[in-house]
Amino acid sequence: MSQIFHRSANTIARVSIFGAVFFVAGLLGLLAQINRSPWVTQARVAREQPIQFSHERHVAGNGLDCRYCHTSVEDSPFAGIPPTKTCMNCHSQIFSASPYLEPVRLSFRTDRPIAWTRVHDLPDFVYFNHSIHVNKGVGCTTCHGQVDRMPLMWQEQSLQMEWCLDCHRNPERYVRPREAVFRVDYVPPANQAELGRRLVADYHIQKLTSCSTCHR
Amino acid sequence: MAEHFVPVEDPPSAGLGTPPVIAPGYTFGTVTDKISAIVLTRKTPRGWYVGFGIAFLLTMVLLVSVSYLLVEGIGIWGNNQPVGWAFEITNFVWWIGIGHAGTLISAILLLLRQTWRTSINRFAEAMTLFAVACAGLFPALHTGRPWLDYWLLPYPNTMGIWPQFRSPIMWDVFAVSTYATVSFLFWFVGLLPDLATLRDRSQSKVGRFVYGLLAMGWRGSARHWHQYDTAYLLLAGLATPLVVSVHTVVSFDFAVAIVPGWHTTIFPPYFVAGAIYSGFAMVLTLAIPIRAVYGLEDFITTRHLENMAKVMLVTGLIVAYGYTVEAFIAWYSGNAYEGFMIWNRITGPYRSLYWALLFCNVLTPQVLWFRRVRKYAPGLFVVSLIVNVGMWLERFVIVVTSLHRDFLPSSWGMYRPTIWDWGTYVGTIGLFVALLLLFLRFLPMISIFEMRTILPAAKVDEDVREDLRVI
Amino acid sequence: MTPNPEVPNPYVGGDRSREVSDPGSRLPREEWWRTLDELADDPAFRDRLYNEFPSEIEAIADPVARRTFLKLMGASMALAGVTACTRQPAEKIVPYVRQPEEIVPGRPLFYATAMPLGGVVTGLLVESHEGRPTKIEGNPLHPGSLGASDVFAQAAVLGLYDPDRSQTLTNLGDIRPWSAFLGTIRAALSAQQPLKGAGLRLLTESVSSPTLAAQIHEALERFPAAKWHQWDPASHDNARAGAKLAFGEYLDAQYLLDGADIIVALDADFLACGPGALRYARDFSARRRPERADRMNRLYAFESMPTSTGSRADHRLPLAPREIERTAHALAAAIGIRPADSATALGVSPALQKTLTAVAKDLQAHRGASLVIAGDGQPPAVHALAHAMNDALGNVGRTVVYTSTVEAAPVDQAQSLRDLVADMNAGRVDLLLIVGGNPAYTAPADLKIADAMAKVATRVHLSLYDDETSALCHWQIPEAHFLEAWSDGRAYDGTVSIIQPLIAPLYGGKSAHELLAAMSDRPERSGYDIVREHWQRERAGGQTAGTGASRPAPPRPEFDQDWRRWLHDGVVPDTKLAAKTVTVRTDAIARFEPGANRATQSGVEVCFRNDPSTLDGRFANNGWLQELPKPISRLTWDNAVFVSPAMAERLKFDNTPSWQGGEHGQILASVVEIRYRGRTVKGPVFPLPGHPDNCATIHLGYGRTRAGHVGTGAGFNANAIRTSDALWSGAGGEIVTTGDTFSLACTQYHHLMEGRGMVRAVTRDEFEKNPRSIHEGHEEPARTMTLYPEHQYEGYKWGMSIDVNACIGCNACVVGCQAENNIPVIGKDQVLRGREMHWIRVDSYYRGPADQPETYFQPVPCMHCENAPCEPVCPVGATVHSDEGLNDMVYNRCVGTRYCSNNCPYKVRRFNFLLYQDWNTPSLKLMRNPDVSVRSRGVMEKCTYCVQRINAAKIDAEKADRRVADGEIKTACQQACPADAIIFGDLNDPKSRVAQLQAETRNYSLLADLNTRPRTTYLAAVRNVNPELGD
Amino acid sequence: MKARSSYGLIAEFEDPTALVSATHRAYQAGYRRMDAYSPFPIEELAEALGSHHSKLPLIVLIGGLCGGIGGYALQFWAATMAYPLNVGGKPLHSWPAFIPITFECTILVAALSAVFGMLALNGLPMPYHPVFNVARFALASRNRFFLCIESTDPRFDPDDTRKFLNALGPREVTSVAD
Repeated sequence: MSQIFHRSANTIARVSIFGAVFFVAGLLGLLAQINRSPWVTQARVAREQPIQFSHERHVAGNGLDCRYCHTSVEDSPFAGIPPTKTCMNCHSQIFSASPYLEPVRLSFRTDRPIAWTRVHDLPDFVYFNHSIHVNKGVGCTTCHGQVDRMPLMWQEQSLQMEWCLDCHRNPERYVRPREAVFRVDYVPPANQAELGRRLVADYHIQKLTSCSTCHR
Repeated sequence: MAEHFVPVEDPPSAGLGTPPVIAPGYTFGTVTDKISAIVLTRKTPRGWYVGFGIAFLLTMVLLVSVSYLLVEGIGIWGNNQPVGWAFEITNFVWWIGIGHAGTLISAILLLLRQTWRTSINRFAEAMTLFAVACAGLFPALHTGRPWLDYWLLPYPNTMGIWPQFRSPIMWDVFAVSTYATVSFLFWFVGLLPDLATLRDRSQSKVGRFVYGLLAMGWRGSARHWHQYDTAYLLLAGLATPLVVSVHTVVSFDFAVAIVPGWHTTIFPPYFVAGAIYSGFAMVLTLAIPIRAVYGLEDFITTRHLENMAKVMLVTGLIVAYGYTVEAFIAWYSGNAYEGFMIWNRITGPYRSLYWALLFCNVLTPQVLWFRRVRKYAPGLFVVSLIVNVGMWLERFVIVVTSLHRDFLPSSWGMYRPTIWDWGTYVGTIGLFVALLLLFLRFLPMISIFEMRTILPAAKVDEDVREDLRVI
Repeated sequence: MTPNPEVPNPYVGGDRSREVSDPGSRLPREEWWRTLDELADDPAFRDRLYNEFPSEIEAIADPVARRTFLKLMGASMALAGVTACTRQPAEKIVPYVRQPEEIVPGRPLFYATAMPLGGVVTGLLVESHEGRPTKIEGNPLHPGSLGASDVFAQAAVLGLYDPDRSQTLTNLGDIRPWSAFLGTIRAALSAQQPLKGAGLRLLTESVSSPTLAAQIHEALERFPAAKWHQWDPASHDNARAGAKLAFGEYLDAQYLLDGADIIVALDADFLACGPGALRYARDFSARRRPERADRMNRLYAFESMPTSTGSRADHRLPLAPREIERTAHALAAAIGIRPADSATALGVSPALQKTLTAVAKDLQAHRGASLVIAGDGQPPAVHALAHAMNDALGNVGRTVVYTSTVEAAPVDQAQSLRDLVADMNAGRVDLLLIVGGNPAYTAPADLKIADAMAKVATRVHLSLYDDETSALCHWQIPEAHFLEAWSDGRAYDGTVSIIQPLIAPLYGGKSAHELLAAMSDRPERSGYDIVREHWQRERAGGQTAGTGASRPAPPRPEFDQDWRRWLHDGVVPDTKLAAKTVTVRTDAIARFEPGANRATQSGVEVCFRNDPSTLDGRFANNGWLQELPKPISRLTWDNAVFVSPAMAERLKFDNTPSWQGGEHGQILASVVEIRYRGRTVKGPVFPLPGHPDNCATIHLGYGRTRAGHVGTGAGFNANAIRTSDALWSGAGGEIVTTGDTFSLACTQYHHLMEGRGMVRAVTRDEFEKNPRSIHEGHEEPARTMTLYPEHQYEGYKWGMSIDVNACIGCNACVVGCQAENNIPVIGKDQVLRGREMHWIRVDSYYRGPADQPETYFQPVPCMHCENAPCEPVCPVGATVHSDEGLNDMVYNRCVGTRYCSNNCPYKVRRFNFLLYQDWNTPSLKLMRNPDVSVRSRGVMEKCTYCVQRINAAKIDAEKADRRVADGEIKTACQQACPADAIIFGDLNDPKSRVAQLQAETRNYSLLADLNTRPRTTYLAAVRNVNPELGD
Repeated sequence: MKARSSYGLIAEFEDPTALVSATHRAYQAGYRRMDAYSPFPIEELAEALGSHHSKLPLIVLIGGLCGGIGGYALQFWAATMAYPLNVGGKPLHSWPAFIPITFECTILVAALSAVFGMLALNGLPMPYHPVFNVARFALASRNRFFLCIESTDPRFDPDDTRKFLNALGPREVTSVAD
């Protein structure tokens, strides 16, 4: 009988067996990473919009309050996207001839709404309610990030379930006083742990992790 | 440690009339040649092509059924409210049960030092693998959204949730996947020396390469044999409780539920016995034609057939006991739901199936009390077919007749299979046969090296053994 | 929505109208057979006929299905994408340009309006999401609703969005603009001007709208020779005629059930249908609480077809309609109104006579607190007798009041229609305006209305659907749905509601007001102006008719305020009709002879009834209603020939569960032929326990030929044998078997309790002696009998109590739930397989002999068991408990093993075996409740206790830093329930209604012996039997 | 054939007894780096080679324990710590329900340890081996029995060893190229 395999086959065989184990493990790890990456979550990816609307300009520059445009955030599940009328409140006076704002004026003239690209898009089976979060001391920037530094809006967080759960399990790490909810310059104090515990007690914040809290 | 490979004398009780486990006159060489020739040199019998053709067609039926299922949903089957499970789980349990014979023959009979297992264990193990593969298809496909089946695996996910480990379905996932893995390992380890034989005997370059790759360089070293024996024995020791646990877990799918007719403590032993029963029936169903087609009567002798018939008789009686106890407890417990359940089985709309299963599983195997039947291959073949059918009916009766009339009469209903139910079922039979035929064609269906060990020449002379003992 | 439109049902595939063989028509009997042969010669049809599994075969052979394949593959990938590593597709978000002030995006608004049906309106509150009406509830301020609603109101929202509605104005099938119609009608009217409208005919349904009535009167003033006819199959001719007999004028009777101790129903299903039924059910059930046994009323029902009312009766006697008439006479005799002629003279059996004596005694013992009610199916004489009995018993003014009619112009509608047909046949009609209704389908067969209509020069039909009548008309005008147009109407007691639209007409429909305006000199007026002007005038001092044409005076400022208040409240205050003092012509009534108006007394008596689901066929294209299991028979998607079990056995009619679906799906029924007054019709037979013998009931509203995708072809047309002289019943029928079999989709065929105590019932005597007697023979394991520590539920602990004693089985909860929770319609084929999707079902159970059983209804939603058997078996944790004890079902986590459903002893879980939801039809997307996930295929679903409502209320309470108050959360089923049988609330609050009800002795758990510890529990039934009659 | 290019010397025998006795004799003669090859397991052969003990059972035991503990720990952690949920009123730590999976994990890891342990201890896969250079070695998987004394054995001497082997009564003694 002669050799079927070359001497090197021994090494190749062992290396490939070990290699396969590491390869599969690596692949699974990579998959897990991809699932959490911006490529999937779209986090921190600025979206193209029909109008180059800058939160940075309006919030940091002009000092508008969140609620000037997102009017229903305190009463409704939905924070509200401003109607064209809201834009025109100011822009009928300032930059009223700017070519950038032509789509706004067109919308106002023709009564055709502006179709924005949705940035924070939860799956349809998730029911998020802005009003209760805002009322319980969850600040805008906690989830939406520093919108005052976003020339084009992006989604700050992954919006994945594990991210939601993190806060629902440990609200004391994130809540702030109600009066600071809409402050974009709010920085958690050094004693957040203590403050958080106190706010959780004061605001009767529950740790809601029942499925039907969000899924109905 | 490895004395189990040393041929054991027939037990004295076997008597003079007991045929041997291998016909006389064979040597290491002829045994090797005869078995490996099937794979390497002999012309593939025409029967193989015919069989494979039919099996392939049926596999295509499976493919079509499954594709349509994925496109349309479970609704193409006959399942409904209240019969949420029907054909698919019946088939699952049936296939898993069939698989049990292979593990039983290779593991339990090994531990019990039954040398007659040698010539049937290899293809019985292969049968196990293919049956488990067919079985596994059903739970995987029967979910409403099979593309999400991976949620049943515990892996860290972005949802932060884990499988619900109290569910018998999760137990199933672990039991069946463990069973499939261990069965494969057991089968593959057993094949290793025979792959080396094929490697060494193959005339073609491709054959030598492929078999060589699979044989991993096995060279029959005594040191290797020593580890090998240990591993094989350990695997047998692990597979034995495993095989019992698998059908126990399958029975838990039912026993843990509260449905009358399911919620029964007798299910685990009764299911395990039933599994062995149906498994042996399937081994006989396969062995009898195979040995005829390939002329293997010298290796699979009437001794084998008779022993398997005896196992069937015993497990058949256990199953019959199970039926009796089920009925008895239904009456004795005084539980109205249980009482109605049995009454409904006996007299309800599915009564003909219940009576048919009693005929198939209880009445028919009683002919095995007669030695003449046990030794008569065509007769055994018919009995084994009937038992196969009967065991399928048993699962159908358990699954469907329990569900179709459970607690609230307002929700009682009935189930009728659609062509897609049949297509999927028949398709898996096709897949099973196709895989089995491929196995027969490309791998040694009888363990060659183990056959060598049962030849008288395999014994080391007594004086040499004495010498060793001196050290 | 449309259940597999490409998969016609093999049996009902043919043109149903042809199955009616009318000797007088052009098609002789043989002709019909030939037609069927033709059908059978069609290879495709034959394939389907002999194919066991039609849907699958077709689905795979059909190119449509191949497209479905691609679509589904796409959908599956998208679905998989939500969870796997594929990104969500980018979505657009579209704000308003100018946001209406009252709208807060994301929060629903509620508007009061009202639904007209059968000449009365019922007040409603409609939930609107960003301008889309999505859910209808009763208006608590409305006397005819008190917050409750019926199946028709609940299903109206689907009617609104029905894609099969007529969407364009057509002339002979061509699409035309409204102006073209205006031109035609002007020309036609100018031609009529010199004739004073002698050739003009107006056919409406019963009109309770004061505005519409005023408009019609105005039109009739312009055309004095024109005629107004009314035909409304859902109306109440016999009651009207009975009132005329009794009082000499048309009057409406209103019952004050809260004051009635003893009630006798003569074929009257007053709890479930007819004007005021919701109110009556509420008042009735309020007096069925055994905890206040002294207040418990007692109901005797003599009825033919088993109804909701009969099932709630303490004594129910199944009698054919003609026997009920005799019974009414005998009862009148027993009370002393009639001469005490012998029982035999009236043809009343001694046993019945004995009962009647006891009933009469009971009635007389409760003078002024008793009540006799006659049903619409009974001839006017019986109504007159009922009035006379109430008068004699001193009930008038106490348990019954009489008012002038709610309808604007009550007439004998059968006669009205007959006159119209006669005029048309005589060629006296040039212009026929049909305002609503579908007379071509609903008119009795003997009128041959289609032939008569052919003689009219110009025929105009205003209707929601392009239906049978539209096909006979030149012009078809899409009608605005009541949720799309302004109108008004009166409740059963006369209270006026303004009907305000929730949405602009989806398909440019016109209201009756706008059509009538087109006939006036101001055709451009909008519905809003018309209605508002009418009321402005009314309030200004009732310068009514005649001045309508002139411009109204400028509105007074108070009117604006009033108007706003009316719209807000949904009722116009102080418009209830005043009670009238009446004199009953008792002497004349005493001289009536039973059966005087009946031509023959022999043969099988055939009864016609409006269908509980489709009514007269107007709701035939409403999938929610078609798929709604009818009370008691639990039949869906079809009507049937209901007979008594004894009769079915005698005539060897077959009716057995098939292998497909079985008792829970497909019932194979013999097809019988009813020969009645020279006409025949074929239909499947359905034996119903409690149905009187020698009598057959068939429901109208089926066998529609132009109903739409959903309704066309369902059932058979009973109108084909109905005659105008005996609208509701007539003897002389004959039923013969044809040897054919038909598949009926029935969601419950087994109504026996098998000794399992699902419904527990005792008599009032037994209950008073020992309230625990209810639970005798039923075991409930002690709460301590467990290895595991109990879960503690801090905070809220939701629970529900369902009163079996109160439930009338009206199904409002079922449709309410369907509307609230986006539950799909699956079609007959799927119901046949036993896969219906209702989250709450109303089981019915019988106790006692088959010819005279007690019937109980048991609504079964999810029990939300604390030891839920469904939960531990789910491998992915898709169903688990919430902290408040809800049995959460997480659709997006469900992989669909169906194990939970197998392990649910109550079988309340529902599985999406196929893609049941319509993901494509745009209008149906508007209809869905945005607060509830729309489930896709392969997912289990079930009752959530309306968790979306719980969460909304909790969030509101949390924001105000308070607890949710008792009664603040109403589940959809509870809110719809007219009988107040379903109560939901917090069990941790001992003062909550539900906690108090669950603390009552009558409280029991379904299948308590399984120790599932349901949060939904039941209150046992207590029957207030007359000790003299025994149980 | 030069000594350093030789793997060793191999002797071919006709039956198991001859091989066992030859191996025994070689062991007694002080050879240690040698191996015997047979077409089926011969229990006595391992003894003759002086190998009595296998570490495999210990590996399998450890594997099984790891599997079992790991399986239970996973379930315990997932049900009580990762996302505690009230499932049908059962306690979070429903230990009886966790047993089947614990058991299956035990078996799975133990079986994997047994197979991969065996392969590892045997140094498999090793598709290339010098003994395959001997043409007649193909019969080792059929009906012939071989004893190979490797050149790395301290007592190995090409000529002496060949003589020694020849004295054991083999069918043939061949040099094994490396």
